[in-house]
Amino acid sequence: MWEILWPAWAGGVLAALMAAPLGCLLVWRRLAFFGDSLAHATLLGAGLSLLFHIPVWGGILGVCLLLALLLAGLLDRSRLPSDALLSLLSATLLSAGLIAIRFNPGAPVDLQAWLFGDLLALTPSDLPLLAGGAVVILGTVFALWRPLVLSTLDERLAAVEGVPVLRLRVLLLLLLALAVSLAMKVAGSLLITALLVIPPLAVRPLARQPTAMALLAALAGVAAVSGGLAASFKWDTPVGPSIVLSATLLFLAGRLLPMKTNH
Amino acid sequence: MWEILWPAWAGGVLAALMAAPLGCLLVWRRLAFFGDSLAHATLLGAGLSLLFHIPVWGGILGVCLLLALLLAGLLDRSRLPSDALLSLLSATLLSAGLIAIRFNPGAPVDLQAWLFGDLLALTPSDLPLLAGGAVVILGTVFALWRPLVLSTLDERLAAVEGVPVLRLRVLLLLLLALAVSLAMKVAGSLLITALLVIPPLAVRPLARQPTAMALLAALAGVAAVSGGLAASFKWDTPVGPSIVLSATLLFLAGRLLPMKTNH
Amino acid sequence: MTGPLLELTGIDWSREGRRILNRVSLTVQRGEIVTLIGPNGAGKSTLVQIAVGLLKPDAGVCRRQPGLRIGYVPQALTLDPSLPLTVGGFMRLQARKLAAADVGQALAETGVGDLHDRSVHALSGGEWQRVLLARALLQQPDLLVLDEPMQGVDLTGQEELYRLLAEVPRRYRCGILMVSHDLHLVMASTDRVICLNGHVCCEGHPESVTSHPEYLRLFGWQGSQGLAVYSHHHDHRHDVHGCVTPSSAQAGS
Amino acid sequence: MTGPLLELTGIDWSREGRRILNRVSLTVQRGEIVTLIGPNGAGKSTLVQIAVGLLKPDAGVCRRQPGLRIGYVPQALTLDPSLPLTVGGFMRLQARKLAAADVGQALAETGVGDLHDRSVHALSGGEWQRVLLARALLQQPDLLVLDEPMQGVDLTGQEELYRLLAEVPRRYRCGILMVSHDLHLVMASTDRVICLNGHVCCEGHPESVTSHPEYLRLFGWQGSQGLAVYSHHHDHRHDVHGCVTPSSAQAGS
Amino acid sequence: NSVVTTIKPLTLIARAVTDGIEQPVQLLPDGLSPHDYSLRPSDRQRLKQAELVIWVGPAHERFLAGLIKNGPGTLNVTALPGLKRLPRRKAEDGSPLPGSLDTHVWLDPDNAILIARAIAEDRARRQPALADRYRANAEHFAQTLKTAWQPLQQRIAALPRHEYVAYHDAYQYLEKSLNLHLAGSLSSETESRPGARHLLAMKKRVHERGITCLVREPASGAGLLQQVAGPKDRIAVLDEGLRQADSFVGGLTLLGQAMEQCLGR
Ligand SMILES: Nc1ncnc2c1ncn2[C@@H]1O[C@H](COP(=O)(O)OP(=O)(O)OP(=O)(O)O)[C@@H](O)[C@H]1O
Ligand SMILES: Nc1ncnc2c1ncn2[C@@H]1O[C@H](COP(=O)(O)OP(=O)(O)OP(=O)(O)O)[C@@H](O)[C@H]1O
Ligand SMILES: [Mg+2]
Ligand SMILES: [Mg+2]
Ligand SMILES: [Zn+2]
Repeated sequence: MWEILWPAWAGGVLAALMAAPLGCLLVWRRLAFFGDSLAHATLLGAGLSLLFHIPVWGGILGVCLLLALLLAGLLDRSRLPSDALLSLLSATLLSAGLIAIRFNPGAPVDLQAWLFGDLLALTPSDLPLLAGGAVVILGTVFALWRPLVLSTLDERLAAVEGVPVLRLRVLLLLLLALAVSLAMKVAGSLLITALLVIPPLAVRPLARQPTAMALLAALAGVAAVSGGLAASFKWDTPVGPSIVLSATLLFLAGRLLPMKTNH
Repeated sequence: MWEILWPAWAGGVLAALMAAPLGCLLVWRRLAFFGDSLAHATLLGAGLSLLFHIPVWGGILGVCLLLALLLAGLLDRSRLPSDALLSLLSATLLSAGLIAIRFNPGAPVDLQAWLFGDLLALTPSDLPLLAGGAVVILGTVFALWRPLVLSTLDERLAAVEGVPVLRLRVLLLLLLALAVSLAMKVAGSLLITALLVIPPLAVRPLARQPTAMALLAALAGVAAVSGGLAASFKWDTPVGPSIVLSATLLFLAGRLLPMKTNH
Repeated sequence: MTGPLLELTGIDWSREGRRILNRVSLTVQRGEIVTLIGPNGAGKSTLVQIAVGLLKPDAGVCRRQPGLRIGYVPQALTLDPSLPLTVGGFMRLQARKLAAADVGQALAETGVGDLHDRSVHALSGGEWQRVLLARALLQQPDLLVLDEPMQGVDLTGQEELYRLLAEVPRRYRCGILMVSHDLHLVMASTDRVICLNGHVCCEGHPESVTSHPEYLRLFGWQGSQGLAVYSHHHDHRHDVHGCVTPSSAQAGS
Repeated sequence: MTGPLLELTGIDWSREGRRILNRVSLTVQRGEIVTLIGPNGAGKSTLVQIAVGLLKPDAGVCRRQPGLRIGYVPQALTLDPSLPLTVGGFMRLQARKLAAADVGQALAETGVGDLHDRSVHALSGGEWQRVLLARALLQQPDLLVLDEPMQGVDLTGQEELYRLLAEVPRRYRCGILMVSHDLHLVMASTDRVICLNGHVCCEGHPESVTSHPEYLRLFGWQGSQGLAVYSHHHDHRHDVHGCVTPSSAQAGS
Repeated sequence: NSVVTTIKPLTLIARAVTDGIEQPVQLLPDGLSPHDYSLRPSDRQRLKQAELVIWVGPAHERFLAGLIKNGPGTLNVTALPGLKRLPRRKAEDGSPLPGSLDTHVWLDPDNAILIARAIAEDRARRQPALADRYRANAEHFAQTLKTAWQPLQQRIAALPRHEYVAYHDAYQYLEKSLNLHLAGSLSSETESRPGARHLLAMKKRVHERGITCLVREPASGAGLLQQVAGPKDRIAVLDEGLRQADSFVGGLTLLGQAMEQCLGR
């Protein structure tokens, strides 16, 4: 039992740790559906990789980076709401993918990316890649935390104070694309989206500082992964959905505890 | 030929007209992923309908209304970003649906059918229901347009001036749930989400008033449906994605035309 | 019509263990202007939000006349740029049906008559504040609640607008509850001043004083011993929007 | 170190067919305070945004000294409540590493020393403005750009803060570019005043005048003939946050 | 719990082979696509403890590819030597797509028998004591399937028309075995939806060639097929996943009979 459980747990924990600070930035910037959109875009990536005879993961990574860059550009130019722009890009890339595979029907592509990749299918040999990704991502975010938070707070103020806001925005979106596509393989698009968004929401009422929120979100994410895995073992429910639901329970608990102190 | 194309065109136009004012309110309120989330929730609806032996559309409509009510409540209480709350609800309901299905196997649920539903499958007999829905929705939105816009502008200001903001919010979300679940069956969630979000974004630079934006969005939606159907006929591409891409082209055209006059 | 428009009695409000309002009572009658003054963080905006029903008091009673129509100018109001809106459209965004002439007149009265077709997202700070005030007036409410309505309005404008406000209660038979820091301008047009600092520390009719020595005494309250004043020998006059009419061509100072 | 910190030459800026800035030129030297005055919609905020690089001029040159560090207080800044932040955290959110004592001192200087651990989302309007100013000062920038920094600050505070600002250029060897409508308070602490109204209509060193008759002449510019002044016979003194020290128990007026 | 299968058709075949000895366990619940699937701990445990995991292969169940290595203890059905394997076909003209594989291999009775025998051999190797019973079960399965299938083949051969139209091109193994002819499909398996031009072309083709049999899966295609069909044409629902069936032979013959009825007099 334990030899099945621990790689899944370790993988889930790595994903949760990686997701926590990125997820906070995501929520603050109102990009909560970034992971979802990325999952939609993978179809186009798969289609293009066939067209250009490159490996599938190359196509997918390429389209993920493309989405990040397009979004960074649109956010700069138009002052349209970020979620609507994301929705536009997501629908557009998915549609382009659907049309691409129409002209390319030999492709053995999945129409929908997996909602839940399989944590339980993780083997210890998958962990180094995940861990490496987590180190790179967390290291970068840690090193640039202050300017990232400041430009999230107000891009104009940050720009005046000499923060390279455009470059930071691109970097953040690229890191996110990297984290999501890395985690999507092992955890599935729904689970990684949930790990990005729900822990920050759950701990928001408890946090008074950005850093505290990121740390608490990491704790909440680890707790959700652990609780979800435990529940999954106890009641033999599917792992991915169980983790999502345990994160939602944390969110509800956080709502009920502090009744009056808003902000 | 025309006997297949015209119901598709009429259905698409009805969906676009219905979507235009609702979509504007959606974009202004930063709920762009509402349609997407509803599509995720349908799985739970299908699962529950099996459990309680009610027709599938009943279960789906029920879960859609549930999502609308939950969201209205959460938006009121917490001051968390609307897109993040939507993402939370979407992941939670989908996970609950997946778990429900595991305890309830047997029925083939085709998530993809909801995602890519087909306009070309429309027959003239489907149109009255759509038209009826459009009349109800457009009528309600028209009657309450001013208070809806005012409470979208600022809920606190509207509340002080005697607008029943909470009731309006619930009503708007219920109308949206109705419109999306109605349109999802014929057009698929991808297409209806795109029709809700992209036309308002496309015409934003041209509009100086809320009402003008809604009317222009209706025009853009009709143009996208017509253009997409034509493209689908010319290049034999799938209808839904073609309409989405033609809407995106309109968006790009709108970006390129007025270069300097922001706002 | 009888009885006060608004009556707050014994209002308490605490957050995070700090008592922000402490047994505050207040009434506003039809036809009068009540001004809340007090230092930053005194709880003026909180009290105003309780008065209009946006916050619930922890203790105490807030009684508004049944059917009371309120016109409200909050201390800060930011709009999402995704919603296109012209000034005229914003003015008309209210329950009452309006004649175009009324809209134009209300804007003209607050000095922004030429902004009717401009986008609200491109207004300057002072222009936006004037538009907000014009909209509140246009609603012909029973009670006008203004939280620092002159923020960012230029000095000429402030004086004009305070004079306008002073006429409003009689013109529309309404009451005004206002928050302001512009003591020197407020006092002229106010019927009652309430000095708030968590609790009501003093309250009363301002004496009508027209000449400058009194004014200096007000400054004296702030210990403005070292206050130096700039003399602007102006050689031209400005109207609010635009044209300068030079009386002698050169820039003077 | 030689040459001006900021030099704008012949700046033009138009939107929607209206020319908002018309050949505006401006320099700010190290050690001086330059104040922009002018009616609402004169283009002051636009000019300031061009100066800090947030807007690109249609014509003209904006030259900032290479490596110039700017501290900026915009006219309005709203924060998303999903991002938790205390005042202390906000102060520290900048490139430079800071000692805790510095943060405390900067806050104390703008009169909000006791707000260090409060959430920025729960501040009153004036408190937030003071925090913004404290943060800009804390950055020890080469150039401070303040767009109506005293909005919503109470009168006592305004006077204290203007006096503080007057010391800043010498203390930190920096320049200040400020927008303000508080003519009477600004003039005392300003080295140069630029009166803007689309174009620069007058510009010069303010005369140092300390006594009230000059002040009244300034008001006269606004045609304040009917201006009445309220005399506040104060029976107690307030400090910015809180305690009232009554000298006679009863509320006076 | 020593035999684990992934989907219903394989479960049914394995059940026939292991009849009276053991009960194969199916991993994916009926009706759930691999996209929506998420392993439960018990699934994982079963996979680990199984002596034999029978799966269609990486082209169909990609989520298992990383988890089970080919080798002893796994049976990749699509890799069986001797299996009839067909490439997928283009929706427009029915031409084969090089390098692709249609994974509905169980719809060919010969393939089903081959799979049954392969399962029997694998089980026999592990349980030499029961080898004869496994083999006998497999032969019995082969026999009943053939007996059920041959009359069907003959009846269908006697029908005047053998052309059908499918929503998804998912029945070509059945088609080959019954000597049918696909007049066209609305979309190939990986495409989501047909284009308008293709749909109209199909409608024309159905009309011109007098095709009266249209076939779709349970979950999808109802509306679009209705558009293509004439007023008197039949639309048959053929569950290629045999989700409602109790036995493989019963399920497959039911499909055959549905096809027979659809092709009509
Ligand atoms: N939700 C809250 N939680 C905690 N403290 C709060 C909250 N809202 C306001 N406060 C505090 O209550 C005090 C009063 O705030 P309020 O906005 O009423 O002040 P004000 O009198 O309007 O000040 P100003 O003149 O600066 O506008 C302030 O110190 C503020 O920080
Ligand atoms: N993006 C824009 N598009 C169109 N007009 C604009 C835009 N930005 C500013 N304006 C207009 O330009 C003029 C100058 O605006 P600005 O904000 O610079 O004024 P200001 O001098 O700061 O006024 P205030 O004292 O009210 O703050 C205003 O009339 C404003 O409406
Ligand atoms: Mg206030
Ligand atoms: Mg300004
Ligand atoms: Zn007092």
